Amino acid sequence: MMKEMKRPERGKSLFRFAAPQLFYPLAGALAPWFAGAAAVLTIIGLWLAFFVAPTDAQQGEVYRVIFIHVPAAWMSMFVYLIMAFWSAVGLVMNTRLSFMMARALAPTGAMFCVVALVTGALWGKPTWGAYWVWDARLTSQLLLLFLYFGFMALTEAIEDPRRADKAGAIIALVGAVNVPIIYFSVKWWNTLHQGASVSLTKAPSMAATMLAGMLVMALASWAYTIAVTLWRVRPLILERERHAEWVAAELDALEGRI
Amino acid sequence: MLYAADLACLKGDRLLFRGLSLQVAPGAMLRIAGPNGFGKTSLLRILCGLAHPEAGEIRWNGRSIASDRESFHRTLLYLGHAPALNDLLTPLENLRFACAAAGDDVDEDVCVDALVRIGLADQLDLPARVLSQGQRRRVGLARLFLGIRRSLWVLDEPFTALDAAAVADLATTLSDHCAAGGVVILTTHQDAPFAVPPTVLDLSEVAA
Amino acid sequence: MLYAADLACLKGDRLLFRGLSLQVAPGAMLRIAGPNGFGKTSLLRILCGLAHPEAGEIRWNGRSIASDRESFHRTLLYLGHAPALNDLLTPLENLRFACAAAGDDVDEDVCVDALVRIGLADQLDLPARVLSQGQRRRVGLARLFLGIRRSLWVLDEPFTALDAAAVADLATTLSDHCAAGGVVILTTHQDAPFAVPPTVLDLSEVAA
Amino acid sequence: MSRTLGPFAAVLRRDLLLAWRGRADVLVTLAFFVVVVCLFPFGVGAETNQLRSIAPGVLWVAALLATLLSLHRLFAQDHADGTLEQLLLSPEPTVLWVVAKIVAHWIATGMPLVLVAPALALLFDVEQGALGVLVLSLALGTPILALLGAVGAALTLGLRGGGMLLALLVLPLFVPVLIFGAGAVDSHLSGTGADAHILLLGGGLLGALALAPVACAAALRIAVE
Amino acid sequence: MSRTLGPFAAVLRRDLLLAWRGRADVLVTLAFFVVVVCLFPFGVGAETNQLRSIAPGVLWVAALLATLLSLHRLFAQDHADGTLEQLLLSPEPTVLWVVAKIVAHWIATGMPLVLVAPALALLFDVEQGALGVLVLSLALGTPILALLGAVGAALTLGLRGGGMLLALLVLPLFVPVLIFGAGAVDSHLSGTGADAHILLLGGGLLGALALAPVACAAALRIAVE
Amino acid sequence: MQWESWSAFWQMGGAAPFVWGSYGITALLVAGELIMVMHRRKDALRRLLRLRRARAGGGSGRRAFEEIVE
Ligand code: HEM
Ligand SMILES: Nc1ncnc2c1ncn2[C@@H]1O[C@H](COP(=O)(O)OP(=O)(O)OP(=O)(O)O)[C@@H](O)[C@H]1O
Ligand SMILES: Nc1ncnc2c1ncn2[C@@H]1O[C@H](COP(=O)(O)OP(=O)(O)OP(=O)(O)O)[C@@H](O)[C@H]1O
Ligand SMILES: [Mg+2]
Ligand SMILES: [Mg+2]
Repeated sequence: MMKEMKRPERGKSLFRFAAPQLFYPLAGALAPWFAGAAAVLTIIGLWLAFFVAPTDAQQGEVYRVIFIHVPAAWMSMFVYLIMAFWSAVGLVMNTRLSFMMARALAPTGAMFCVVALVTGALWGKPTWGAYWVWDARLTSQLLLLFLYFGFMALTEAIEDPRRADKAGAIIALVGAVNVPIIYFSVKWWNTLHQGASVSLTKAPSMAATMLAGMLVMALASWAYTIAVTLWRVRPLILERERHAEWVAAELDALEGRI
Repeated sequence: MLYAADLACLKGDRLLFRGLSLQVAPGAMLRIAGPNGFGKTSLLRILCGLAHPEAGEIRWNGRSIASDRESFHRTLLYLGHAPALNDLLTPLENLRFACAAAGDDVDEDVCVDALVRIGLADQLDLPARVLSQGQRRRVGLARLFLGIRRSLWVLDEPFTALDAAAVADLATTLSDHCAAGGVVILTTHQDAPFAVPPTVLDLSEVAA
Repeated sequence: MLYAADLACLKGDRLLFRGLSLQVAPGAMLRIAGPNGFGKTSLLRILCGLAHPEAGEIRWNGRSIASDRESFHRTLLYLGHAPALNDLLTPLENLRFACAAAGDDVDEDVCVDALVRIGLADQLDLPARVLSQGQRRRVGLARLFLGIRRSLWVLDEPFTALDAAAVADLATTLSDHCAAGGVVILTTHQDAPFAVPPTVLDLSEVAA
Repeated sequence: MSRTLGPFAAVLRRDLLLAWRGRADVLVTLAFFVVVVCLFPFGVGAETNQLRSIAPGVLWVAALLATLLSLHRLFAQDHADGTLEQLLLSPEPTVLWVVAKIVAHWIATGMPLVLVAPALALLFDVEQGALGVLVLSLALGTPILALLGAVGAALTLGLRGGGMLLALLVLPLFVPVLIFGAGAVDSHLSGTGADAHILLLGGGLLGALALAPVACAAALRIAVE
Repeated sequence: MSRTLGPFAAVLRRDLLLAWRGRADVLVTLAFFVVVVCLFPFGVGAETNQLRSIAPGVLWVAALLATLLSLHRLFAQDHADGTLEQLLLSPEPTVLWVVAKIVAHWIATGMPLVLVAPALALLFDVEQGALGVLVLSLALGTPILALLGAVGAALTLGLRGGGMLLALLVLPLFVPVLIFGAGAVDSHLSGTGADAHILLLGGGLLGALALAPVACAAALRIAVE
Repeated sequence: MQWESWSAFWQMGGAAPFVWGSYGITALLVAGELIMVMHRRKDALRRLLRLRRARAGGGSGRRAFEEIVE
């Protein structure tokens, strides 16, 4: 009775790929395609960014940072949401794979967070005259980075994988509940203390080509994230499932190649 | 009646046991034996529901303990390796708290009697911090002397640090509990003078 | 030759013992016996110089240990109730550090051999945190198996948590140490198969 | 009723007794708060106007740090000595005694901070009318900190570097509380009125009270496994 | 020679190994520092000029708190697991390995703070010329904090509420360091030149190095009894 | 084409350090992440293979990796 409950039926259910041994080869097959897509999109995006998009009337050329800055900022937030989603799925359905996905996503999310911060800082120096101001948007991005670090530090510090999974899932969910609270509180805090002396100087009407470049770069980031996550989750699956038969077969195939 | 089927326990890279099944009827005493590090403590924690087995299931009176945690824990008394003593509280306060936390309603006098009975008459209001090893152990064990009706006792090395007289006393109490229809599951490396020698489950024979 | 005269130990308002004298000659084994809480641990700590007696003095080879701490501690090996293990380090790292900290220069291979000998071959590179109770105990005891020439061994309940085979093994090692002219002072509530039964100092007879 | 409240009352009573017995602890949390606040003039310089303008912030940050530091003790002792295992084996719902522990902890560490804060504010020459708002904001805010912190404490139980890891985990969560708490005093001082801030803090308290104990109970169960 | 250095080297090596093995710990001390610094703007408001003027003070206070928090770990683990007893039974002088422990502790926790401080100073828009002085003052000051703190850690070893008691004991001792450290940066910024402050910090370091280990060793001996 | 010459392109209207710095750091971070992913993968596989060999090599026979009856 219990046994059947633990293992969902391998029928045509939606959760078919929740079985690690099915997902492992699927991930291996898909990752290169997404990586390829990411490369192609990046090239197109960079071409749009540097050779098609016009010089900005107010900011001059500095604005070209936007083509990585904004996609990175978007990604860093999306990735956290997806992480929280997988965590919730893991806690509710008790599927190991969901936890692994959450853990595989975190470093990439943190990486995008850093990219947004660094590019923002480098953009800020010439436009605002300072690498950093305590603007609401910047600050909530910084706190998001701490949330990522907290998640990663916690899951790293716990050795028992089952405990690490669940503890990470709890903190990811608590964080996700807090992200909007943090965002709005920070926004309010800032506007309370000082007017809009520093706000993002948006180009009045963003040229269509600029928008196109940004969107293409955003798509590239998506493809990149998916590819890297799939690559990262594969060895995680093997380590977790190492006592299962299919892993032994998989390792047999690898023997000699590593 | 405690029934466990097909249990497996994996720690890190090491499979401690698998396919382990056991069954303990009312009135029986089961001793989990085996050399150091063969998984006795791990097994007890799994049987209590504190840890989850890698595989297998456990039933108490026919119902899975995972699905019916509350009523299982209402009949369980587990004493682990750590004696669950707070160093700032006296033995009496510690004992009363342990009972209240477990949901038992126990009178102060009954607690005092149990502590005196177990040989802590002089230490009733010392903070637990200054007690000797054996005395600390005794405070934890005092819950067994309260006459509370919890039928399943799970004890991890209860004789550790006790002197010979205390070992004999405890062995008698355990035997009595079984005689009254209770169940005792314990581990120990020491011999103790039980009224009826316990059934032994040797993990070195089950070992994966 | 360890010689102690007229020792007294006061804990809180309880006088554990007074006027206690003892003398242990090379090649002898002394077992401090007594019920729980009679001051065995307290006595051992006083003999090691970790605690100061209320009255009395202790001499090692004729010199007061208080005035000549260094050379006394160069011949002393004390294993207390706590096994002195760091949870993050492996048994091997723990053992090597214990030796280095004590001022002994011990080869890595010798340490590995001692650990394998004591039954931790499979646990050499696990963090100590995951070891079982008995395995933790064994890491601490491994210092006795290194063949280091420290003549005075003071051991507080060394047999706790060990399985029967390990108890026998340790008992032999202790007997051998005495046979080679060393001194062993220990406490234990368990019986162990010593080659020569140790002299017993029963604190319940000395008790104040 | 009284049956189910058993563990709740037992834990509450015991934890308060422990706080009383180890009252040095409680005093010292308070002392920490006081000392941190008093350190600031040394670090920042003693100019009265500047000090007055940063006072609400400094008081709130100090209260937050003091709470944070006392948090790792919330479950650590019980974890180490095996009491936590015993509590988890209790047949009654875990959430109950988790709340009891948090309440006891707040009474022992949070409440004294709230009571002493006005005195410190006077040292920084904060206008007396704002003291009420300060106390109210702390009284609503510190329980939120305790509730959120308890989740972090449960998650990091028994880990190496636990105390610091705890800090990393919960500080981002504490930020909104800090913003509204310090903001309440500031906006009172600037004449805007602190009602909105106080309401938000109250709402936050209710939210935290509803969610945090559940997360905390789940985390504890995972931690002892 | 190498004989006497035995325990020194052994303790140093082991403690650095432990720091490495539990490197999460080290990173997290750092994270704490960063987070505390970043909290301030939320408390006191985001006005750049005000932030810039309190920046050296805030950085120094945060470094001080981070050091303080990591201190209780200095001997606690060794005390709990019996290693301290074994070390005290070592025939070699206690002072030796006490210094080794403090050095290892500073390398693992103090040094990262020193290295990361300039980056944080940039967040507060501190003038780039002052960064060197900031680093120098921290590099001289944090070892003093570690040395003084070690005495406090030894004195409060195993006491209930140890962490907080420790804070209370050592914070008054830390104040002069804080004053000279933050003062160095401030006086550089105001054009007075930081030499006098730096010299005083250097002298303090030598003094602490000479006295603190002895006091610490004595305190440890008392603590285990 | 926006640029009068390649040097104008590289100068980015005087904002070269900021623009190229941004792109450069991003490229470094991405490359670092990819290297780390590959590295982790190699590590994990090596570890698994080593453990498997250890089991194949006999040993105490009490080591894990016999599959568990699920
Ligand atoms: C460290 C500094 C910075 C950080 C952390 C940062 C963060 C962010 C974030 C999180 C977003 C996405 C927000 C959203 O979609 O709602 C964003 C978008 C944006 N940022 Fe930044 N930013 C920084 C500096 C700058 C600077 C200096 C500029 C230009 C002067 C800038 C211009 C923009 C623009 C134009 C957008 C897109 C606006 C939109 O989608 O509405 N950012 N940034
Ligand atoms: N992460 C891990 N990797 C490998 N082995 C592990 C890991 N964690 C625990 N173990 C092993 O699992 C076993 C746990 O045993 P447990 O504590 O249940 O033993 P026990 O039978 O109670 O022993 P004792 O008699 O010493 O109390 C130990 O052998 C330990 O070395
Ligand atoms: N402050 C105090 N007031 C009264 N009694 C105290 C105080 N501190 C310690 N004691 C008593 O001193 C004794 C210490 O004994 P010690 O630990 O040496 O015993 P032991 O013989 O080693 O016992 P065990 O066999 O249990 O290990 C205990 O009986 C303890 O209750
Ligand atoms: Mg055990
Ligand atoms: Mg003893």
